Amino acid sequence: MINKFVNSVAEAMADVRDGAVVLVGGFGEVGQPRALIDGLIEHGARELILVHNNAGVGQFGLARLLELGRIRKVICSFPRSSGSVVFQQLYKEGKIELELVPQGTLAERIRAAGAGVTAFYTPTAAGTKLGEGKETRQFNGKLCVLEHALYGDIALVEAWCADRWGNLTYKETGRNFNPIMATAAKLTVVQTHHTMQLGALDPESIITPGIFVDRIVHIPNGNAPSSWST
Amino acid sequence: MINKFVNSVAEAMADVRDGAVVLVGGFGEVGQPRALIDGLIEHGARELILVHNNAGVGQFGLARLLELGRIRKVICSFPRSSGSVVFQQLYKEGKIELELVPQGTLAERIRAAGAGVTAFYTPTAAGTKLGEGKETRQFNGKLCVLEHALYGDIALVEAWCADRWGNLTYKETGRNFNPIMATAAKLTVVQTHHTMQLGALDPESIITPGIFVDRIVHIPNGNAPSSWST
Amino acid sequence: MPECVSGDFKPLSISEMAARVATDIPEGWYVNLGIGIPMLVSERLSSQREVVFQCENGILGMGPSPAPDAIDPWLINAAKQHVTLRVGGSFCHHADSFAMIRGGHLDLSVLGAFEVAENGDIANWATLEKDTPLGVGGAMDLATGAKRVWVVMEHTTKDGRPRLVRRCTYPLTALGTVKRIYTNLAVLDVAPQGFVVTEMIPGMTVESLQARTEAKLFSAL
Amino acid sequence: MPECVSGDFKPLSISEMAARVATDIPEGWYVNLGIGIPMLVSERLSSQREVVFQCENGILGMGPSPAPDAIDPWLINAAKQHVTLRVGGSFCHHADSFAMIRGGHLDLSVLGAFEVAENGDIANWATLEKDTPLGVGGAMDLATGAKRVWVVMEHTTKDGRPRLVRRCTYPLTALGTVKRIYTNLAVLDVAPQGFVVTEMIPGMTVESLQARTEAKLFSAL
Repeated sequence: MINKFVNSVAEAMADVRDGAVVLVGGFGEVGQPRALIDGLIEHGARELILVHNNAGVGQFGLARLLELGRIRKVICSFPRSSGSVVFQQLYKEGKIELELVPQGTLAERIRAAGAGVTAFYTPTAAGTKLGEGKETRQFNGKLCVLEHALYGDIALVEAWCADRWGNLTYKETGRNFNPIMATAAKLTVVQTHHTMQLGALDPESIITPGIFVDRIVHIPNGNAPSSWST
Repeated sequence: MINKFVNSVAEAMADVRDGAVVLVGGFGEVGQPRALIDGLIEHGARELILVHNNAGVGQFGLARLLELGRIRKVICSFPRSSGSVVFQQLYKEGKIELELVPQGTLAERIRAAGAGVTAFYTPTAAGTKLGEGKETRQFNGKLCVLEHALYGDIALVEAWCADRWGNLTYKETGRNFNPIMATAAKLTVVQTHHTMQLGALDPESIITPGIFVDRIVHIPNGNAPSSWST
Repeated sequence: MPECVSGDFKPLSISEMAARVATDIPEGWYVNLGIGIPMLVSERLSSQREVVFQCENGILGMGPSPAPDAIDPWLINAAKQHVTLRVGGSFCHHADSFAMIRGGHLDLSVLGAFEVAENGDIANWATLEKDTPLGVGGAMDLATGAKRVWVVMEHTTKDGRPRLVRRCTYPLTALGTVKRIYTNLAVLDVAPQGFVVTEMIPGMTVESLQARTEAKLFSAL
Repeated sequence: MPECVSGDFKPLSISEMAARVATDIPEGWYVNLGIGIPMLVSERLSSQREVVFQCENGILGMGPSPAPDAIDPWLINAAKQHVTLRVGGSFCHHADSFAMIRGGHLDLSVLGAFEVAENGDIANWATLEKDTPLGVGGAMDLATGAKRVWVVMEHTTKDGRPRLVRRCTYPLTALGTVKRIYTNLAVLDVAPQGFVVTEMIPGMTVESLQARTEAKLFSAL
């Protein structure tokens, strides 16, 4: 019987290696796998490369991981959020590397990694500072840059509902980067608010099919975005 | 008020131009927009380029369009289906052009057209006859070919359920190429089995959001795949 | 919001600028509103008029802000503000959302900007400050991918420097994509010859507007 | 199915070949079965054992054939046969389906073939006939993208020509991707040195197998 549920965050986060590329879902606080991020803090892995839309807020979660000096490089689209003080300090001190990627290119690079596309041409950033140093090419008169697939070693995903095969649904804007990150890593670890019996999720409405999921921890009603801001 | 429903197939198929690239959904008989294909036959446009997984079966639908000499070129993955007699005859007589594309590359090229990816590298077909003449390049030691986005002038899509904004769901394997083709054409025309009030479709389960849809014809319970084989 | 009322004209407030943009958006358009003044546009459109707002974090059909007692913590826009979903709206993941943006499916992207050049170049993501990590978000995708890009911004900076320029001095967001600009003083189209004034606030003259504009103005009035 | 019983051994039937493949598939694998003999594999696996079959036309979790009075016309596999959906199964569109295949998410792709070469090359999509339009379907994606490619095929052609060859003569489907071959006579791994025999049917000898094989055989027995 396939059963991807594990009993603890620690079990879910086993095998993360130093230097791993870690894809972390979420946009703002919504859909961020907070318990798994805390598990990563507990775990102790270092020299991580973090792929996430932002670069941590406040001093908890990803910001805490940054503060502990565990992240070597951040690949993101928007590290300037208000409250992103830890990252900004590290950046000013030259203690962290930043790869800034347009948000759509970031999403597409992650999807490409999951879909067997090794690289692609797209017009976003062509002719701009973020296109500098990249190969360019005209297609139908449109200048495009060559972008490479962005592969993860591990993806941390927050789902709304999961079954034991790893079929997932998400809640509203909690979907964001989670489904594409689930496809792009060697190991995909999920925290889910709810669980369902196999077969209870509508086969037409499963957003992440189980093939992309390795481990699931049930964090009942945990980390609703509303509980964060307080 | 946005209302994308039109009253007839003829109205839906207006503005198809000679030489148009026509994307037609369906895999086998399932999810094929038969009424729209019949509408295309009625319409009279010529010199069409047909993008579809197969090349028509029997003497109806796409096969009829071929038989009438209205298609200049077929872009597909599998034109050899049993019963694909019209295409095979035209092909032997040198009366039709064939661009054979691996099925996954076909799907990805169509998706790319809808997603602002002008071209991409992928390993499928590298080193084979279907990779001949294509640019190749190594990524992480893997030989890849450069594939180009495949844009449609018009997409013919079969949905299970539609609302007036053009939000669509599909039924089971009737989904297939339909959602990606809906994103890849200048004009996307849908035939739907069922209609729903706006708001009745679950926002988490809409497969094609209305932004990709231009016109919808309601063909109630029309063309269920079971009715074809007879 | 300080309004620099100078003699014979009264610049539009940001709310009035947003309202002015709103009047030009026809029913049925799919529109993304950038962070800042653009986001005010949705409030200035009657919900009777069906304009479908897209948020890059996976909403098609964003509705107005919720009542304070009806906040859904899972439902935020790209500025991370709580919003609602309109009847007919739907959710999608980030790659599908940016497929809408990058694939040319948006009828309109409304953006704020630091500068717009007479060739349609836009600079709206990076200042020239040192030491601060830059953030680009979805700005380049939105400025590159939509069918039309309109900019809404103050005509000049707070210290009076023109924002409508011959060539952008700030780092570019996208090249040659801006089609129209709504400022607190005027509406201008970006045409092959450069900026064409199509509308001015009461009391404004082309000469006075030119004095506040680095690039050469053409008038369609 | 004519079985060429020759003296001291009895080649496997296609059904037995499929059963042999099935015994090697562990619970929990995600597997795509190619058209032909591979598709028989699913019937030879107990449904108690959770192996998840993928169909490239958008099914993850294909179940067995339906009873004749329970056919769902909307539910077909890649060979366009009526199938069922297993509890836990789901549907997706073609690009997402091929993302599973091409993105390296399938544990196994089982394919039929005309020829397999000792370097792991596979030829299974095109004969050398003229005048017939070629059809490739998902063959190249499946032979290229899966974590493992196994081939199941008769050891020789009907007229006795070897299918395990030094170099393929038919047009290639993919280069160097086949890891294991199940024939009606033996099981062979594709190793750096070439074909390694790991199992033979009763009565078969390595010498006799070599006589039916163009490429050099190594034995692990």
